[in-house]
Formats: sequence, structure tokens, C-alpha cells
Amino acid sequence: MDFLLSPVTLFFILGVVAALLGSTLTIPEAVGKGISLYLMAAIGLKGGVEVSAAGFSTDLASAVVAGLLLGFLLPFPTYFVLRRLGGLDPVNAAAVAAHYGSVSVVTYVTGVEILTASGMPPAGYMVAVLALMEAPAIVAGLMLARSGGTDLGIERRELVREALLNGAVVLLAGGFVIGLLVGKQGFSAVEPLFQDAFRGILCLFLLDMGLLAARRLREGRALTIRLACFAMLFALVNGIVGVLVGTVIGLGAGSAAALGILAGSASYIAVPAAMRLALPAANPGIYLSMSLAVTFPFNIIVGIPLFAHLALSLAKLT
Amino acid sequence: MDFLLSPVTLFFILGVVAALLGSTLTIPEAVGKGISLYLMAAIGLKGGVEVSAAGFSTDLASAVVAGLLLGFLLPFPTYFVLRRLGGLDPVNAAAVAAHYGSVSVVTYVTGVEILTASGMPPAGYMVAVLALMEAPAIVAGLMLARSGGTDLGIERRELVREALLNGAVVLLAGGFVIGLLVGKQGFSAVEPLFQDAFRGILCLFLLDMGLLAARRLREGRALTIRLACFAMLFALVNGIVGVLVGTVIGLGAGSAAALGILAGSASYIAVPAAMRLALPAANPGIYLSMSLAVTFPFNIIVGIPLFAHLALSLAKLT
Amino acid sequence: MDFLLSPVTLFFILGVVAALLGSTLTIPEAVGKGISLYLMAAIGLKGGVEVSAAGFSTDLASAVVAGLLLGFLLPFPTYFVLRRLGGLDPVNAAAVAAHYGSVSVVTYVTGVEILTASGMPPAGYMVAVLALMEAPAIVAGLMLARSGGTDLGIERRELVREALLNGAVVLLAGGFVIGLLVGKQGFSAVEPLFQDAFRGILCLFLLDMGLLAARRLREGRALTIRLACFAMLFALVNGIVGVLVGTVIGLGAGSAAALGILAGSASYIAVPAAMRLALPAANPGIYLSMSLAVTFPFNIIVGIPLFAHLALSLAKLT
Amino acid sequence: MTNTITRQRIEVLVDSPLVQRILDAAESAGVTGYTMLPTLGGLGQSGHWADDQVSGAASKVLFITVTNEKKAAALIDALTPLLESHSFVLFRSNVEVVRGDRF
Amino acid sequence: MTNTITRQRIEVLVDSPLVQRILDAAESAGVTGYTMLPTLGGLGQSGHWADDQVSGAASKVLFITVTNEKKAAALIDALTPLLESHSFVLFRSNVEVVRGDRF
Amino acid sequence: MTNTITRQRIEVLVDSPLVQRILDAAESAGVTGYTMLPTLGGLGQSGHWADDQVSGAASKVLFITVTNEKKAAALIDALTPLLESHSFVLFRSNVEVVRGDRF
Ligand SMILES: Nc1ncnc2c1ncn2[C@@H]1O[C@H](COP(=O)(O)O)[C@@H](O)[C@H]1O
Ligand SMILES: Nc1ncnc2c1ncn2[C@@H]1O[C@H](COP(=O)(O)O)[C@@H](O)[C@H]1O
Ligand SMILES: Nc1ncnc2c1ncn2[C@@H]1O[C@H](COP(=O)(O)O)[C@@H](O)[C@H]1O
Ligand code: NA
Ligand code: NA
Ligand code: NA
Repeated sequence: MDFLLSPVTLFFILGVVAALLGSTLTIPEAVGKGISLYLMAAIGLKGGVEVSAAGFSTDLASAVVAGLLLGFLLPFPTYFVLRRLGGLDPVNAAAVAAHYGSVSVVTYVTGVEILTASGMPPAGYMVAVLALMEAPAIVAGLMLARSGGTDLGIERRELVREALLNGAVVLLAGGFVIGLLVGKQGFSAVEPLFQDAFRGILCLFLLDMGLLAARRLREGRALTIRLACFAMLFALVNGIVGVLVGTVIGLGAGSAAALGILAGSASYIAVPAAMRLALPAANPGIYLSMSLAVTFPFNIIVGIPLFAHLALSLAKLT
Repeated sequence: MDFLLSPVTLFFILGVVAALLGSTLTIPEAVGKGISLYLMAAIGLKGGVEVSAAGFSTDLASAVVAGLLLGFLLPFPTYFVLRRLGGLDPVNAAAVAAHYGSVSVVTYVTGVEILTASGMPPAGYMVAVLALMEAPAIVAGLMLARSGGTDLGIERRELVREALLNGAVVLLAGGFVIGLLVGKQGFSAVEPLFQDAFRGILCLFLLDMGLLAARRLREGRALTIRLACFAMLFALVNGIVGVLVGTVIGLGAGSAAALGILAGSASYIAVPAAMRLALPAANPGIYLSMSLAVTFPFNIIVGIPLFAHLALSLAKLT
Repeated sequence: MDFLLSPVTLFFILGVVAALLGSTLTIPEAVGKGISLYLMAAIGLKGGVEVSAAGFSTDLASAVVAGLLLGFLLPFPTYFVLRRLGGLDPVNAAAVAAHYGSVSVVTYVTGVEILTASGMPPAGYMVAVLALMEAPAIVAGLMLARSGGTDLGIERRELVREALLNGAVVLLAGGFVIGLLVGKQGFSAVEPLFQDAFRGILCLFLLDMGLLAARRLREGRALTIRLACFAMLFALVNGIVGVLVGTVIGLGAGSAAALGILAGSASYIAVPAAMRLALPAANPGIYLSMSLAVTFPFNIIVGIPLFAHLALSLAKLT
Repeated sequence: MTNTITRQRIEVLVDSPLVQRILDAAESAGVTGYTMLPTLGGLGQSGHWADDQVSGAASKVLFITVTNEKKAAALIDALTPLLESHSFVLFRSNVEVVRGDRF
Repeated sequence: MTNTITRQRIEVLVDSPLVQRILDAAESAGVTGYTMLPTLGGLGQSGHWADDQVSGAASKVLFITVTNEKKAAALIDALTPLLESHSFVLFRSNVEVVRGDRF
Repeated sequence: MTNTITRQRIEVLVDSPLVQRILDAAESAGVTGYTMLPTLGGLGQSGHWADDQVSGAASKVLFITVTNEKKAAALIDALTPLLESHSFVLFRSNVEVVRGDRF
């Protein structure tokens, strides 16, 4: 359990505890946004540099295909469960389902830290999978909403922009391409900021996320206990599915764990904005609380080590 | 006098000069707040790591007790002087007194830089003293105000939150605990941000503080010359008392100087917010101007080197 | 052309592409301003440290005189062209002319990166030239406006403050003086932030500038094709004049190229604010679009390598 | 004394991702000027919100326009269907302006 | 044309650390919706202030609520004692709203 | 019930670098209190603007003062010549205040 003793996890716990105790500590919004942009650029860059060193491979291609399929397909069972057992109406169920098909960049980043510290770093190309998994779930969610009878409040042009050109995707994919182009040597000039300072900055961001998650939990009247349980269940089941798929398609233990982390995580950056636009009748109190206040902390504390453990055990089996 | 030639001090002077000349230079508020959160997390972490290496000691315990007592007791003579000689009414005198019992994180941080550069670094546990000294003065100030006949505009629950759970205390204490837990080895992963970049970021923060202090001095109509003199006197006397107490209880020269710096400094983060809540009738123009526009620069330029010198001389005597 | 493969340039291109595609990616304003302040402090500091190592020289004096003269004189032909061929009224022509006499800090910084990577770093004193070139063009522009019959909406005191005490000048000049005072040794304490992290932070800033420039280009209804062509022409001609002057007065190839970059660049920080104050009738849509949306990207992609090449060729000739 | 003319001020509180909806409605109503202010947070039927989201999806913007009676009515008519479905909040009040022909 | 109903708009300028005071008063007056805007600075009897404090203690927030006459009066009554002691500033004006039953 | 008195609210939208112009006019008109709010962007005759400039030259501030009829008229008179040349926008409306002698 010594991952709990990494500064990254401890700062997250500090944020949660501070908010639960009612501290007035807050990170200015602009600073939080700035840090999250930095993290996305850095993770994109580093992934690209690694791929430029390792070269393209069939693993890369199968990971990308698996990620796209998972992102598109996972919302369907999620929607089904939320409708039948979660008591949500079609619009809210579709909006939540889209969140669980998509991914959380910070969960991924934290996972990479922990996997790397445990000697099982995922491959660099998983960053490309991360960037590509942002979008398909949005499409799936909107298909579900439309099948449920909802008029979409968005035009196709706008939707493409939100799904493919939101800040997270642009920075991840753009950073990845830049990393590919400049390689290890070009990267060395920016290494002090994008590599050396990375873990410290991640600490500060997780402090902020801990504050936000716990505050939302305190205030989230829209979040029922039943929905909170589903928020954990989805993380668990989707994550395990991700690890299994990763192992079956032959990824290494680190990359399979990373695919599990991606599948098990829920978006709280790109998808909420897209849902606000396309499904304005869905209640942000539900989807933001589930993804940010329950699934995110659950993955940081329980999900990541679990998926890592599972991937390792499966790798030993095969 | 070569401490005046450290970049940290020079950036502070640059800020003061720019503001006095009427420059429009301003650091965005969110950035200033972000930097101050970083500084508090970093100083807490580093203190914790040092204590985890050095172990707990009786020195630590006596420093903590001395700090708590100083924080609680110093407001009383301060209040008395302000009432009798400063011409302040009870509410304002109590509010100002609370500021002088409490501490300034940035003064402490700057002091540590200068003490370390002079070869007399304070012990890591002084960070714990710093965190603990934020609160008692608030209690003392409110006792004084109530004895002066003021109804407090605050409930006990709110007061505890402001005194013990404000951002500064949470970050200092939380960082300290994290540092204790992860130790030197865990710290190494975040060292580039929290150690290597520290001094540079402190330069930018002192630039901002210089701008704020000098602007407040220019605009501070509530600040009379008499009050400005008292703001320096309190820094001087409280600081000397702190150094003496530190020496008497057997702290090393660096830690005794640090206790002096803490005693001589006045809060401008945690206490103003608490006073605005509990003593809304007190004029922020008075207490913010005294602590931020007079005592803070006085300590940076005069107080810190003086207390360092005094602590060193006393250490040689004994 | 491998300067196009530096991360710095690639992040700029990423910003431009993202904005042209309609991405919603934005860097919070406070973060962008914070980074630009950091860049100015860092470049000032580093210049001062270099001069403190190299000592004062006649080159320094002639570069300063050349810079001041260029800054003051270049607005006159610019104004003339804009009046006769650009179709601008006197107020707008004068405002634009002031921008082209003044300088762009970020263009300079990017230029230094590229020159240094190409083995022709400019001398440290060029930072002093940069700081001094902010102001004279403002004076020239206002003289032109007054000669064109415009009442200035500003008092002399305010004008001096805007021209000599704006944030850019204060940080560049203040950082320079601090660098001079502390020298290489004093600088080492802040090197991780101001030197090592510099290039990475510059990447993020250029990403922001790319977004801003391309968005302004998209929205800039005030920007005619004719004005856009002039915005490139001025960059080209002024830049070449700068390189020639630099070579003639005997600067090394790197410094001559840097003088060209300064002469060819147009301000979008200090001068717009001064013009808004002194010539409120001038349309910001014109001068901001020309300098930020056309001249800035033109210089990053075309101007800098061209002036570098020219300076190198001229240096080989002599 | 300077002459002033009465115009109508329409204020709409709108989620950041949906601002374009308002701008489109304003354009279709013939409104030619507006200003947007940032907000910090609030309370309504859908609960508390505060602009502390990393996502920006929960932040809101206050759209303000001053315009003549006809355009104001057209704008309100264009927005009314969105009020309920998008949980916008809309206020109208009277203001006096100088240079009334601009508004 | 969409029907509108007249309601009262109460605005209170309040120090950030004291916002909870207003929210409590609003709740006790039965107010069910409000919005808060950030501010930059100002001038009053206690002098200039500007939101440039590291402390945040000197910053202020503009609280806005639109409500019916009865609740508005109750809110003003609840706040009046605080106006002097806490140096709040309060304005009341009329606005028209769509969906008047909400306010 | 608390007594309120009618006063005038003047709002001016002004470019950040030109704020001092308004403050000077306010002082000359005898205005003793005001508050300034930040803005995000807008549209007017001179096109779109948004506060995303590194320069700050394109950002605007909303100046608000509540004052009596005489001072309001004096302020408007002082500002009218600037409205056109500096492209300021000015609104006047009525508000009611408690403690009317302060405004
Ligand atoms: N009566 C009101 N006065 C001021 N703001 C309101 C009011 N009602 C709602 N709002 C704002 O509009 C937002 C959305 O309202 P609602 O759709 O009721 O949740 C709230 O979060 C508030 O910020
Ligand atoms: N007449 C006014 N118009 C607008 N804002 C005001 C006015 N009077 C006071 N304020 C605001 O309220 C704050 C506190 O006022 P005071 O208690 O008079 O210092 C001031 O700093 C201003 O921001
Ligand atoms: N009718 C209006 N309603 C609200 N704000 C306006 C209006 N007209 C202009 N503005 C604001 O004033 C700024 C300057 O206006 P203008 O001088 O027309 O470009 C615009 O960019 C808007 O922010
Ligand atoms: Na997922
Ligand atoms: Na003290
Ligand atoms: Na130039």
C-alpha cells in the first residue's frame, strides 16, 4: 500500500480532508485551469517523445482500436443500468453514460505516476489512446439520448468542435505530435519544466482536485447514495473490462493497466461541457458529482492500484 | 549587508520602487494567490522532511510551547500600547494586536533564505511553530475586543474554522505532515518544484509584495505617522523578545533568529480575514496598512538581519 | 529550416492551428499575464548577469544609441506609408506607426532562443536595448498624431508613466539591474526557475500567443488585406534596416540579428495601452490586429530566421 | 443638461458553454451591442453552483444588452423557449441612455 | 409577446469573508435564488479598496437577488442592522421577469 | 419596514487604461462612492472585444455609482464629451437605497 505514501496521493488526501473539515482553502480557478493545461501538454509531449524513440508498432494500433471501441461501447451498458436500476430519465442517463465512456486525464496521469513507481510504466502510445478516447463516448451518449426521444440542442458543427477540438484533446494530441517531431533531443531543452517539475505540479493539482471533489460531495444534493454506488461500480467494472481487453490484445502489464484506468475513469472536463451544450436539460449536479466526487477519488485510492494488481497477475498467468 | 544583494531582497525592492514611482506593473491576483499557496506547501513539506530526517526532539517541544505562548501573549502589551499611546479605540486596537501576535509566512520564508545563506539555517521544526502561531493571537485579539465591550460578529464554529482551518494553516501543517510521512526519499520526486524552483518563485512573490506594500503605503489614508512608528516598534520589540526567548530555551542561533522573525512579523493573510468576520467594525485600512505596508518591509530590510545578528551574538555569549 | 522543429515554434503553430480550426482551448488570462511577467523578469535578469560577466563595452553604447534612434525614427516612414498608401487617417496611422517603432518582448525572446540554438547568441546587453526601445516610438507616434491635428487625451505625467514605467519596461530594466548586481553567482540560486524552466514556459506562452493571434485574425473585421500586407512589409523592411545598422556599427552577427528582430517587431503590450490613453480615437482593432495577428506570427515563422541568415551573411562579407 | 432617452436593459444569466445560443438570439433580434460579465456562483432551483470547476462547464456568464422596446421584445420572445429547457434566468428593466440612436 | 411580471432586485456589496452573513439573511427571508458577481475595487467612506490582497480580506462580492416585494422587504429588514456595522451597501430596484412564479 | 430613498445609478463601461478619466470626472462631480466590476467581452460599433489580451489594452471595466440627482447630472455632463471620442457607454437608472444621506 505504499502508493498511498507518495506525495501525489497524499496531497489529494490533504485536499479531501481540508474540504471535509470545512477549510476555506481554495486554489484560484485560473491557476487550477493553468495547471491542468500544463499537465495535458506535458503528458502529450512525453508520450510523443517515447513513441518517437520506440517507433510505431502493432501494439500501438491494437491499443488505439481497443480504446476507441471501449470508449464508444461502454456507454451502452452504463445507460441501460442507469435507466433500469439507477432511476434516471433518458436524458440524464445518456449524459452520465457519456461521462463513463470518456476518460479522465488526471486519473490517467496519476495512474502513470503510480505504475511507473511500481516498475510497470505504460507505453508512450497510451497517450494517443487517451486523446482518442475523449470523443467517441460523446457520440454514443448523444445517440442514446436521441433514441430516448431527446432533441439535441446542438448542431453537428458545434458537436464536432466540442468532441474533437476541446482543449484537452488539442493539447494531448498536439503535444503528442510535437513530441513525435522533436524526439528525445528536442525534448531535452524543455525537460526541466515538462519532466522534472511534473510530479510537483501534479501534487498541487491533486490538492485542488481533492478540494473540488470533497466540496462537491458535501454540497451535491443531486447525488443519491444509489447513484454514488453506481459511480463506483462503473469505475470497477469498466476498469476490469479495460484491463482484460488490454491483456487479451497482448499489451504489456503496464499498458493493460493503463487501458483499465482509462476505461474505468470518467470525464469531468471535456464531456460536461459537451453535455451542457447538447443536452442542456440534463442536470450537471448529477453527472459532475458522480464523475468528480465519487469516481475520481475512488479511482485514485482504489481503482488504480487494483487495476495495476490485476494487470500484473494476468501478465504472470500468460 | 550583502543580504541586500540577494535576488530575493532585490526583487522586493524593485516592487517597492516601481510602485512608489507610479508604475502600472501588477501581478494578476490569481497568480499572486497561487504563488503564496505554493510557498506555503513547499515550506511545510521541506520542514516535515527535515524533521523526518532529524527526528523529534525536546528542542522541538520547547520551540512549539514558546511559539504558542508568544503568539497568545504578545497581543496584550500591543493592545495596551495602542490604546494608551496609539489613540486607537478598543475594536481597532484589538484587531491590530491580533495581527502582531500572529505571523507572516513570507517574512518567515524570506528569513529562512537569508539565515541559510548566512550559514545559520533554522531547524525544520520551526515550520510547525510557524503553523501553530497563526491561531492563538486570533483568540487573544478577540478576548481583548470582548473585554473592551465589543460584541463579536462570529460564531464559535466559524471562528475555529478561520483560526485553525484557513488556507495557510492547512497547507503549512498538511505539507509538514506529508513531508514527515514521505521523508527525504519520497521528497526527491518533487524536489525540482518544491526545492530547486523555490527561490526563484519567492523572488516573483516578493516583487508582488513590494508592489502591494508600497501601493498601500501611498493610498493608506488611515495610516498615521504615529501608527507607522508603532508598526516598526512592535516588529522590533516583539522580534527581540522572540530571539531572547529562543536563546533562553536553548534553541540554536538559526532557530532562535527564526523565532524572533516569527514573533516580530505580523499576519496579513489569515488574521485579516478572521478580523473581518469577527470584528467587522474594525477598519481594515488600519491593520492591513500597519502589517503589510510598514511591518513587512521593515522586517525584510531591517528586522531579519537584525534578529539574525542578535541571535548569533547571543549564541556566542553562551 | 530545423528551427521550425523546435518545441517553441511548434507550440506556437499548435496554437495557431487550434484557433483556426475553432478549438475552444484558452489559457486563462491571469496565467497568460503571469507567464509574460515571468518571461520579462527572466530575460532582464539573464541579460544583466551576462553584462556583469562581460563588462561594459563600446558595443553596448553603440547598440543602445542605435536602438533608441531606430525606435524613434522608424515610425516616421511607417506613418507616411500608412497615410499615403494604407488609406489610414492621421490618428490611426500615428497609432500604428508607434507600434512598429516599439518592440515585442516575446518576438525578441523567441529570437534569442533560435539564435542561440543556431550558435549565434546575441550579447547580453541587447536586453537593455530591448527595454529602452519600448518608449521612444510612443513619443514619435504622439508627435505624428499632433502634427496631424489630433488633441492628445493625455497629460505629460501620465504619458511618462505609460512610456517609461509600464510593467514591461520595469521588469526588463529592473531584472537587468538585479542581474548586474548579483552576477553569475547570485543568479545560480534562482537559475532553476529563470534559466532551466525558461524554454518550457516559453512554449506555453507561445501556445497562448498562437491562439490569440489566430483568433484576432479570424475576428479582425478592421484588418483589411492591404493593411495585413503592410504589417508584413514593415516587419521585413524595419528588420532588414535593423540588421544593416547593427552590422554597420560593428555588432556581432547574433547581436545584429537581434537588433533586426527588435526593429522588425511591433509592440502589443506597452504601446496599445499608451495609445488607448493618448489617442482614444484610434481603433484598437487596427493596431492590435496588425501587430499581434500579422506581424508577430510573420516574425516568428519568417522574420527571425531571415534576419539571422542576413546577419550571418553580412558578417561573413565583412 | 444632457438629454437622455429611455431604453430597455435585458440581462440573461447563461452557462458558459451556451453563451453562443444567446448571441445568436441577440443577433436574430437585431441587437447590435452587448457586454458580458463574469460571475462567481449562485443558487437556484437546480441547486448551488460555483465557478470552481476545472471543466468550466458549471460556470455562468451575465449577458447584458441595452436596446429599444421592439428589439427587447423580440429578444425575450426568442429566449423564452430556452429559459426553461436551458435554465437561463432573464431580467428586464428600464435605463436611460445618452446618444439614444445607438441603442 | 411574452408576459413579464414585476419583481424587486436587491443588490448588496459585501466583503468576501462576510458573504455567509448575507446568504443566511437571504435564507431567513425566504429567498430561493441569487447570483454573485466579482468586483475589482471601489471607493466609499472607509476609503479605497482593491482586490489585490494576498489575504482576500479586502475583496468584495456583489450579491444579486430578484424576488417578490414581501421577501425583498424581509431581506432589507434583516440586513439593515448590518449595513452600518459591517459597511455593506444595498440597492433596490424594479425588474421584470418571465416565469414570475419562480422569483 | 426599513425606509428607502430613491437615488440614481450611473453605470459606465470604460477601457481599463482610461478608468482614471472616469474617476476624475466622478470626483469633479462630487461623487463620493463607486464600485468597479470586471467584464469578459462584448460587441459594439467598434466590433467585438474580449479580455484575452496580454496587453490589457482591450479590456474594459464597469464603473457603477449611486448618487443623488444633482451629482448624477453633473457626472453625465462631465462624461458626455468623452462618450463619443473614447467610445464609453453610459446608462442611468433609478435605485432605492437605505441610509440615503450617504449617497
Ligand atoms: N431569483 C434569483 N435571483 C438572482 N439569480 C437567480 C435567481 N434565481 C436563479 N438565479 C440564478 O440562476 C441560476 C440558475 O437558476 P435555476 O435554473 O433556478 O437553478 C442560479 O444558480 C442563480 O445563479
Ligand atoms: N455611492 C456608491 N455607489 C457605488 N458603490 C458604493 C457607493 N458607496 C459605497 N460604495 C461601495 O461600497 C464600499 C463600502 O462603502 P463604505 O462603507 O462607504 O466604505 C465602497 O468601497 C464602494 O465599493
Ligand atoms: N447596447 C449595448 N448594450 C450593452 N453593451 C453595449 C451596448 N453597446 C455597446 N456596448 C458595450 O460598449 C462597448 C463599446 O461600444 P462601441 O463604442 O459601440 O464599440 C461594446 O464593446 C460593448 O461591450
Ligand atoms: Na471511461
Ligand atoms: Na508576530
Ligand atoms: Na519595431
